[in-house]
Amino acid sequence: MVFGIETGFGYWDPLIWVVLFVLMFIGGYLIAKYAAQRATPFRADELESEIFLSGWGETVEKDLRFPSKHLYWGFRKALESAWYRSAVEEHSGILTTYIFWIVILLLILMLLIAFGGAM
Amino acid sequence: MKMSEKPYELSVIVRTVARLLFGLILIFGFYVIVHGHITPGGGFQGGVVTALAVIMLLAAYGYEGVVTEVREKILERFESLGAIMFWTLGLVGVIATATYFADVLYKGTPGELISAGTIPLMNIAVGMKVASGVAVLVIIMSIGMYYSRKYQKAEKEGAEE
Amino acid sequence: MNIMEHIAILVVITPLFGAFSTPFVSLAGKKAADIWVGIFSGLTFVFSILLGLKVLRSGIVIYTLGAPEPAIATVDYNGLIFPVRILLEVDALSALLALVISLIGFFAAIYSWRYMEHDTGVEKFYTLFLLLLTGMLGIVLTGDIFNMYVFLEIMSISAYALVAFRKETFEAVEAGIKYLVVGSAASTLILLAVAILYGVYGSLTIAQIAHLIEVSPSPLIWGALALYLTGFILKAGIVPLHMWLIDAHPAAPSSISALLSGVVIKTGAYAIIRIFFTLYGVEVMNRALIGWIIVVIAVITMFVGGSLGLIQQDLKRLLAYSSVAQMGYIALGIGVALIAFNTTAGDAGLVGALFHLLNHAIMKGMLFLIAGVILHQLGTRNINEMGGLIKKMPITSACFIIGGLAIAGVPPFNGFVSKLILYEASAMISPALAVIAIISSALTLGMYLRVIQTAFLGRAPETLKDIRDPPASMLIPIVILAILIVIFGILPSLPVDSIITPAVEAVKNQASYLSAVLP
Amino acid sequence: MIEGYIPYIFAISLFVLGLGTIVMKNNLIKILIGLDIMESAVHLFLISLGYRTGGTAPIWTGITGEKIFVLPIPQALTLTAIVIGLATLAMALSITVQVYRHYGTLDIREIRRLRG
Repeated sequence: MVFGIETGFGYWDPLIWVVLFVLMFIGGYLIAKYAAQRATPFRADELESEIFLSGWGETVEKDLRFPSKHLYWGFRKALESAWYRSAVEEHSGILTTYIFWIVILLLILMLLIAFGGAM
Repeated sequence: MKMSEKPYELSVIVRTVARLLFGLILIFGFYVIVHGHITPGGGFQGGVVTALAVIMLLAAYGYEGVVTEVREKILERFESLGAIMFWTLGLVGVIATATYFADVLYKGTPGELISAGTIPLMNIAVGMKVASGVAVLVIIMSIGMYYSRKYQKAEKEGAEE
Repeated sequence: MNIMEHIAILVVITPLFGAFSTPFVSLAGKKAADIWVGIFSGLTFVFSILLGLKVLRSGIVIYTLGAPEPAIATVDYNGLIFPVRILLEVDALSALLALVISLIGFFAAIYSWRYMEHDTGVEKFYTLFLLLLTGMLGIVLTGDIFNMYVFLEIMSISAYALVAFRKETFEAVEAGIKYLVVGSAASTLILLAVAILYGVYGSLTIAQIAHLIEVSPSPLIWGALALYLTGFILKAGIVPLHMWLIDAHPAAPSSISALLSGVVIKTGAYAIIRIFFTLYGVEVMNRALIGWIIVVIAVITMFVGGSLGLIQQDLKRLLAYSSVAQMGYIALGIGVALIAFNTTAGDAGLVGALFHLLNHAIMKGMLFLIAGVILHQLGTRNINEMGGLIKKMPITSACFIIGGLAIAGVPPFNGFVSKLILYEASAMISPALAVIAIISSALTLGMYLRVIQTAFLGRAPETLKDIRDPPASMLIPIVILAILIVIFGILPSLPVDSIITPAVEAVKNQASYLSAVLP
Repeated sequence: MIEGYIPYIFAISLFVLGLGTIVMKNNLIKILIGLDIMESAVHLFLISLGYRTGGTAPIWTGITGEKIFVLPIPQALTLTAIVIGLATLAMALSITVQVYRHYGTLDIREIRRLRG
């Protein structure tokens, strides 16, 4: 049974990837286990359990969750005004816009292909 | 003049003429369907003419007047039956060891009514489908009118109270 | 009656008969209609497999309707013989598409059994469903441009009706009318292109027109190409004509969404491939120009789909944007194959495009089915209202995570393999293309990670207490598709060598497509 | 020889007219009329492709001797396209009824709850 596949100029073998992934997973798990054994146990109700943020004691709610809408926050913030606002506005829900784009694309393709399509 | 009891109906002249013409239009539609292979026309055109008979009744009597006489459920069955007939006539060609849609039945002399193999049968199937399909279509669309009339009536009564 | 002899037409007429017999069968109750539709979509799937085997074994299959031969001798032109009859011409590409369509169609039919149990008018739903299948199978199997248009309209009209099926909701109605108006505008453009080609060459058979274009290319055909391309770009949901897709795919019932996103838009991609490589042929056209047009559109498509999908709150809308992005990948492969035809890059582009087409059909079909499960069990599509689903419905959640990671191109799933092939093919043309493709893939990963993190991991809200995995008839199609994703990921050479490579050979070998019909 | 081109000129004008209608009008019914005009333009184009001067309808009439028929294939194509156009139009009008029921208007500038 052949697992690999030629990809143009490369070669991809999922089996090696899976084996490596499993090996590294096991390795990482063992290291974590070992470290947990060696480390000094965590003592609650002491100074160390309090969280300091830049020197300030911070009160944090119990179930701290990373809200998923913050994923790719930087990307979205960077493109907020340049791209997202106009793109969302463009999908206006007005039928005329949709048809307008058909006409625009048709004209562009007509100009490009009708005058440059032939070899 | 007092308003009619049935506001969806047209005048008595229109209704009478529609009743009279109903059979004639049906017969003309059937004629166009059956002669589809030797004259201009065929299943689709004849089917539409046949459906026009129902549409005319709809115009004259309104949805409420027609829906008691013409059952759209039965027409829907007829539509499916027409499609199945067409499909089966195609399959006749396969069974006779030719290909799908092959014209394997008795060909006859060109220009006569009983000729051209399966083609007139297919015309009848298509006519059945189109006639019932178009009729159902218009009946179902007129349900919208029926409801809007009902809402208007309800609104008017609500306003009077 | 030898079944293998008539296998090509059986693939098309089996769902057609199922469609029109369902109203009668449903008189015996909904259960009977369910079984009936299951039987007919299953039969279609079996026939597609048989057709594929026949094509792989004995080359292109020609099936003429109503006569033994497609060609007829003319009286006017001194007995010159040329094909005039309606025919089906099935090469490996068509067989591949037919296989994908009937596979997803079969699973969607089984899924619909329980999914549509609360809806009224299920027999009409099933009729339209099977007509949709008929239309798609007809498009990919026919060898005649006007029939392609007819089947396209059968498919489109059923799709309009199915999108607007839940007419009690404003969403379905609004999406339906928008889809209908833009879809029929595109269909009219396609019909105009067919009419122009018929006017120039007096024929409708693809092989005959291709032959005549090779012999005497007329300037009018380039206008027809532009019309064709606009029409099918819309049908394929490629930017800038993607907006109907974003509205329509979420509005349809989920089994139809799976079919629409999984395979209906793929027929547009199929038609584009068929028109470029077979109908026009790469020799007569300015490959560099047209290829770059497609590539530019593809790059824009990938970015738009990926970036706008990132900000969606509605699960099905997010999946629709992801479909747009993935159609961009397929278009990228086609464009690369046009620019670098018959080189390593071009071949890799075609392999990538077709493999991604297959993979995306499986992945997006499964993801939409899962979105339907969530809608069915939870009654919501808003991602923010979900949470902790992996504890409540473990099998469904595992399948979604597999599908989401696969579509984002995470190894070792199948999406990674096809995307890798496309990256390398496009990098051979221009490294910038590969960079944009990888960025877009990262955006896709972002949107799926968001869904996985919010909806499946984390804590369940109080409102979602008694949520369970769906009934078996909804779960089994999902699980089988998930298993296919893993198998195609671990063993990519299995599908590539057995079905993708013959399809690529068929696309490249225009001469054999022509010589199969022409006397 | 401008006479031979008159049907094509008409067809193209109709097509552009229909396209203009669906781009510029805001009423849903008018947009559907525009679509139908576009379709009719293509039908006219197809029919005029098969026309031969002095030709009669391509049916078997039993009259012997030299006769010119117009080309039957474009007529068959047009008929099929008309049937498809009818189906599309019927579907469109049915959905339009539903749109009116939900939105109370046919102005497409107000039928825009799906966006973004």
